[in-house]
Amino acid sequence: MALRAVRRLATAALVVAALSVVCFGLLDAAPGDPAASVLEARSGGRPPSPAAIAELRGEMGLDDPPPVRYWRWASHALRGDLGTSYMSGRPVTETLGDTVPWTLLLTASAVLLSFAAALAVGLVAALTRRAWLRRGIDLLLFVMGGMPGFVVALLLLYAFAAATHLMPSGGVSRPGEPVTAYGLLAHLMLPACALAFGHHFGVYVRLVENGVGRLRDAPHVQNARVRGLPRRTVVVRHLMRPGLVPFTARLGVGVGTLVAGVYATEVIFSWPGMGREAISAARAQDHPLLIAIVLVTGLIVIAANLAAELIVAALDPRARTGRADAA
Amino acid sequence: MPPDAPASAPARVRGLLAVRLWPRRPALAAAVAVLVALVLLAVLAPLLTSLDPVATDTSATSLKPGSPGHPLGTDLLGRDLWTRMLYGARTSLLVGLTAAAITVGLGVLIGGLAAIAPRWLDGLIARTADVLLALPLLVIVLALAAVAGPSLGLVVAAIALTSWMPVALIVRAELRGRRERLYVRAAYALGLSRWQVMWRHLLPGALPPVASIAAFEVGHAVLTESTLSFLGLGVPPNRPSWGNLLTEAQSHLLTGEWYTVAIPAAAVVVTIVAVNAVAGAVAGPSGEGGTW
Amino acid sequence: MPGMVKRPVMAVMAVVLAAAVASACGQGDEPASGKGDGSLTYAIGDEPETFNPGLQDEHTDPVTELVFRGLTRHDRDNKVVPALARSWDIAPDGRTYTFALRPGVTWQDGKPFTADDVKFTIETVRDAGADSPLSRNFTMVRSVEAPDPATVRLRLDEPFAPMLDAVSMGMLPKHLLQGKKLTDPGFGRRPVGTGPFTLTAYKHGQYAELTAFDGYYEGKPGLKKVVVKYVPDDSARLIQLRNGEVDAANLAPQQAGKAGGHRLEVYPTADYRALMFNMKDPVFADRRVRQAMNHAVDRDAITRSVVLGYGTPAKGPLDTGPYAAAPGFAFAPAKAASLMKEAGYAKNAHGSWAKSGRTVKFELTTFAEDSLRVAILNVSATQLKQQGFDVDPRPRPRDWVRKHWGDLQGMVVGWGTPYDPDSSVYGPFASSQALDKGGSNYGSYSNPAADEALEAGRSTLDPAKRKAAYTAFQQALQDDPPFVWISYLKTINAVPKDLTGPAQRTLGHHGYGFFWNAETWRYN
Amino acid sequence: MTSSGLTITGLTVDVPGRRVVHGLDLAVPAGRVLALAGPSGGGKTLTARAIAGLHPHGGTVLVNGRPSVRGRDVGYAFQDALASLNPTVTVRRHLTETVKAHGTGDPGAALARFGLDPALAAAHPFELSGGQAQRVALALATVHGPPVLIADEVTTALDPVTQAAVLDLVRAEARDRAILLITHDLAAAARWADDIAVMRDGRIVEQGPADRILADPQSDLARGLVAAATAAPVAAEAPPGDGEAVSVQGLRRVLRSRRRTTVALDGADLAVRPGEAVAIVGRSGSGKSTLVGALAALDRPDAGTVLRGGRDVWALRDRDRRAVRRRTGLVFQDPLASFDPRHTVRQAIAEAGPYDDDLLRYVGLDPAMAARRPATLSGGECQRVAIARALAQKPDVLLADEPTSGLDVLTEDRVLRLLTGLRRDHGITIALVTHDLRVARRVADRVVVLHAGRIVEDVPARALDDARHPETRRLLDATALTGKWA
Repeated sequence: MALRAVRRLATAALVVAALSVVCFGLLDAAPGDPAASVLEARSGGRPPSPAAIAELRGEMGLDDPPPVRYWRWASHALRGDLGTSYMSGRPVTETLGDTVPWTLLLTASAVLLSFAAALAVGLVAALTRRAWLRRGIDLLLFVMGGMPGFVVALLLLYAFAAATHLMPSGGVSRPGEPVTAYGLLAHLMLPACALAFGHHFGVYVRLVENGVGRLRDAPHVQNARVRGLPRRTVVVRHLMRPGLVPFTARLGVGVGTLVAGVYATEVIFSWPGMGREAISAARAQDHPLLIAIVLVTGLIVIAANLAAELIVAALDPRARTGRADAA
Repeated sequence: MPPDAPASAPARVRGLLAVRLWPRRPALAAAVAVLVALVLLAVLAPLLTSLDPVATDTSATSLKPGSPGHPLGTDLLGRDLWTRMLYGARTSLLVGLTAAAITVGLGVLIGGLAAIAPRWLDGLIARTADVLLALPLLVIVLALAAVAGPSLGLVVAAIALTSWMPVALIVRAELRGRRERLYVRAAYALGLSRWQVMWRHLLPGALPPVASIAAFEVGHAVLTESTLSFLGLGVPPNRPSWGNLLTEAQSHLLTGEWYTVAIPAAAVVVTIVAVNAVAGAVAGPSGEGGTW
Repeated sequence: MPGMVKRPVMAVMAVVLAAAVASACGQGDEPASGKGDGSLTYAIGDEPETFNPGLQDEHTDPVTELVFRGLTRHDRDNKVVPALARSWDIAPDGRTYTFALRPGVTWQDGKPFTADDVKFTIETVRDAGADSPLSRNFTMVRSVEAPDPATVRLRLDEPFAPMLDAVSMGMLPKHLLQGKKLTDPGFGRRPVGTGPFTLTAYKHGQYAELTAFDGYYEGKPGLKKVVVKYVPDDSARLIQLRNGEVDAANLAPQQAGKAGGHRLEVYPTADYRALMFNMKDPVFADRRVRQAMNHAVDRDAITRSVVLGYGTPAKGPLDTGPYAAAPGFAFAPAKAASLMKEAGYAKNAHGSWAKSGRTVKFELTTFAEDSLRVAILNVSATQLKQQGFDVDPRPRPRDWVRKHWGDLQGMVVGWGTPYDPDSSVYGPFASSQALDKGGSNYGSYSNPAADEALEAGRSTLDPAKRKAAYTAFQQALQDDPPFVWISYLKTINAVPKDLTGPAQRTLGHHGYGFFWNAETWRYN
Repeated sequence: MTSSGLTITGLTVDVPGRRVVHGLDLAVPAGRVLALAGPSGGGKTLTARAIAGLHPHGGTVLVNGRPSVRGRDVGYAFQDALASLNPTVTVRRHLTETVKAHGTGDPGAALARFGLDPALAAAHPFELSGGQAQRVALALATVHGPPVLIADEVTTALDPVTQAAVLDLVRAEARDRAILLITHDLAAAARWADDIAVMRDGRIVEQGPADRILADPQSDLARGLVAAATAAPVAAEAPPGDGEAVSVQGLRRVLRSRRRTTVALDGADLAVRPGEAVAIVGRSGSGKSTLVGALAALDRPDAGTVLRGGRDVWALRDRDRRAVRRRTGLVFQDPLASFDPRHTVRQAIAEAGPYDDDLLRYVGLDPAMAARRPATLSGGECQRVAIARALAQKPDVLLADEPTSGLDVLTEDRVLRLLTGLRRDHGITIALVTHDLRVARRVADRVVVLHAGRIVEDVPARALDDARHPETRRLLDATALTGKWA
């Protein structure tokens, strides 16, 4: 077990390293000159002179060959220095410190909301004998499955903020006022829902529904019933525990999907997270910031995958021994 | 095999493609009809409207749906929404279908390779796909799009590059799963060659799930196109696509022109729902409902 | 079996519901605005990368405008009036400026404001080169002298008429920036100036909170707090305004009627939109073609439709200022046709003007992110097509455009300034500022008559001579139009009904300048 | 009617659309074992499930004179023991939760009663062998001391030695409770039950003491079952030819999975003459199926040679080896799984050789079935299609891997008769793998016993009773009809 954990962590580290190389390479291969972008942005869009570009390139160290630059970046990164943003000139770590917690908060809330709701709806769908209820859920999931995240976001925005003034439409608090738990919950509600109930929601419901539904008449569940166990035990231990393994195994990927959806959501709800930062960084060719954000996202997803693996291992001993069929 | 196999036969039969379609047939028929209609509308767009999708008309701005000559109304600049929706369908469906085709082709190729590759290569491919699946490649695509400028080809490539993984993993799992099946062993025992077994037993068996995921991928591609366009990094801005229409109209949500948002949004949702319905029917009951 | 599931499911549902209800209630009873505490929350779309006035152009964003003051400033007619400089004296040859500084001015951190700060500011910006867009205003400054803490003297190599405008740039605190680069990000985010409001909190991507500066040299402002909230999305701004999340907001034209119980402050701006042509492209070589296109565009229709009347048809680049003299072009298809025929064109089978088989074919582009420019692009392209010009409307991403200035054929551009005309006409129209010379004359427009007038306008301080020069300049552009002029924009801001103080003035780019007299604003 | 034990009157069971069990009356007094025997699809399992309370039913089910309470009164051991255990929970958890639910019982003692090490309680179900799983399932069904135990085909998947051991333990449980043994194997019923009820189409056809039914069956069904269980060996009609149709020498094969390696074959030698029928007998895990794979030239051995017609098949070119495979018919234990689910019967057969209606007729099937898919056929029909497919190959060797283990006795009889007929009509060499010596006797001229990857016994079928090797003796004992539990 310990060995496995070490191996998983080593793999994760390797993945992060590989990811950084890929990002670096891709951005490097992209046409366009960050130095020119920076100068243009500083001069209000005026094309900069070649001399100024050359000077800035030298300053930014862009003229070294890519491996040298990568090594420089990586060795700094290992010491916790992710460089400075081309655009704002701030240390990337500072920007991350400002934005990542918000993204984590939003993503975590959406993950909880999405998975809790998927669990609830999936269980109802799997266990109910009422055809209308199941059909209703089917229909709901079908329609939801066709909704791009930003359409959901706009709908929520319209329904709860614009039309009814029930909830705040954006940001994390009223500007200038301290962030309170209460106010934060209010501001979190819409973006978290928008993120949680996108087109992928149905997949999780289906995972629960199929995982549990498949086991509803499984021999071991019948055995549990025929032994006269309390309903609670039958459902929780014998139906849900093994039935939720496929769902749990996908949590990691699910978190990844949600994180990918965070960009549009943050833009629509003015959420001060790294997604918005990423889009502006991408547009401005702010490579240090962009790479850092991609890596942080990768870390989140890898952490989520590890967590999911741990949960699966806790739920299903087969996973602990590395049997592939557990997933 | 249970001793009372005949009794359980009906349940098994449902797993088979043809029979499985029965229970949902009305919904499926409706979905197929919707898709066929959409494709027809897109293909026949020039016959169905005489207007130019980008031509403005300052004398006919902000007309409500149902106005004479403008069945779906016009936007703030007097562009005919019906025309724009038709041409938008062309772009969106073109992107959706091409991207899905490339995605599926790539996925089948890589997944197939993984399935027959030696263990280390297979492991490498599977791990890579797992990792890529989890990572926000979209960001990198955004960066590339920002620099290279939007183009249809880039959108298609971006979608394909970021969505082949589930296809590959499913194909790989299907092929590997099937390779272990007894009937494959039986086929080898009949003296069939690898190629024959692959062609007659492995691939056809993997077809329904692949067909299903291919359908899902079409929906996914339409969806990604609209999201990319929404972020301003998708289809070239002035080219009508549903995503672009949504993006442009987005700011009218609260002003009088709500229908300029509602109509393309509805088109996207209806298309994906129909595609998913078809995909779900093709996948059969064991299909988990595809991608993300 | 159905009963079996209820408990866990109900528990989850209960939690979700409780959270929803809690948050809904939490919002419902919040006050609709911060009027009670004398604060104003204002939503705007653009957020600058820095609040350092030395790194911005003359159109400063609200925060920079509120935090900083220059030696001079502009009044409601955009005339230069004293600010940190109490008075000034210009030598007759126009090469020496002596400013007498207002006594007793302090920085927002309590340090006294002195002539050293002015010297530091001007020298730093002058020497910043490409880092600062405003350095061009000071390249002719040979030396800055501070004979005593209350006096500053500028010595110029040559006369520079807009100098009094140029020194309206916010002054920088030497004690905070000395030894650092002008681009220092710390200062850019935590600026300290001499203006009426102090930046007390800034969350990038969220808001900037400004608190009244007690030590402001004109006395304490009427508002206790101004919060500038950055909401890039048009709809979101409107929603937040109607939702009571902000008290005031910058609105798009079509939202003007939806602002609920707010008062609209609609101000003209000096910001115009026009179609620029790349003169290196032979299609545009004949001035009659460009004149014809100017006659082919129906500016009234564009103003009516694209900005819903919140705009003024444009005649030339200086319509909103005291030098306005452009005759302008009327929408006259017949006139356009005759000009084209005169230029040797004839309608071909597709109804397009063509000469020796070549139509007036060009791509018209603009920043795809800018929906207003895209709308102008599409409407004017349609109008031009209707008059026989073979236009291909094709918006492109900002970054793409930035890398392809020289390859563009036609582009929807925006220029204009409410202040000294030189800054917004010299760059775009002087042949010395052509793109390949590193200037902002992106169309490489070259017109000796215009060049002559521009040079005359910037090198004399005599108002009458300047008026004559710019009149000649506008006539030169009329004869040989570099642009198809479209429209000046108006800016719409919704403010609380009981807020007094906002006063109409011709604003700059992006409608910046709305807060020009914010120190006098207060609630009734 | 006694008030102790299980008393069933007028039991009816419906599945959607039809009635499957029509008014069943049964009584199992405490201390006795009643075997409910009969062919597949007769309603045995549904009856058992209804009694246990897993399926709604009509009529009354009384335990010790009172209506039965689900869980408390009837212990139920499932056919597939492994599947009936929650894979995510330890054995101990299973036992203790039952004890907790009923407030009585001792997990350790329950395991011990079924001959299991109490340390096994810490194991998860998937770590158990088939026999262990079945014992755990039985311990679980009886840990809280229910007055009634239903054992539903508990030994179908087990080899005869394990089967005998498990049924002995079940029998031992009858000391203080009533036991209902569901089985399709009349031989097993006769050996381990006191009474037998023969059931078909939801009705009891015949009921009585086991000895009586075995000795003097009254109904056609009972007669058929008895005949099948006691069928005499079929003498070889054509004497085997000379030479070797197929042979293996020093065969060694190691199976590697991610977690462990198993030596499945460890120097096995076997030669089969043309026209001969050899039965390869052994317990689970003895390497039988691996040997079939080697004989079929499908799996390359780690050491040793596989000869067909004197040629080493693994020295052949790929194409020639495929030709060898084409001349080798292969019939699997799970016939359904051996067909591509998308293919019809006709397509499946056509893949082996030209399709001919006569093939289906020969195996006793209606040619109309050619258009159906295997999934719609019964187990016996499926196995006959498999034989038809093998026949279509025009093989000179037919390998059959436990072809009857999933079938009820009557179906098994039909398939075995078909196999012997095949040899008679076509002179095909047969190698039959089975764990059931009775099957071996019926088909084979010669029986080889495989144990731990080696051939430990090689005797003519008629001399089987005199075999001396302990493994052979164990197999013989396990399948003995008589020799009641003691």
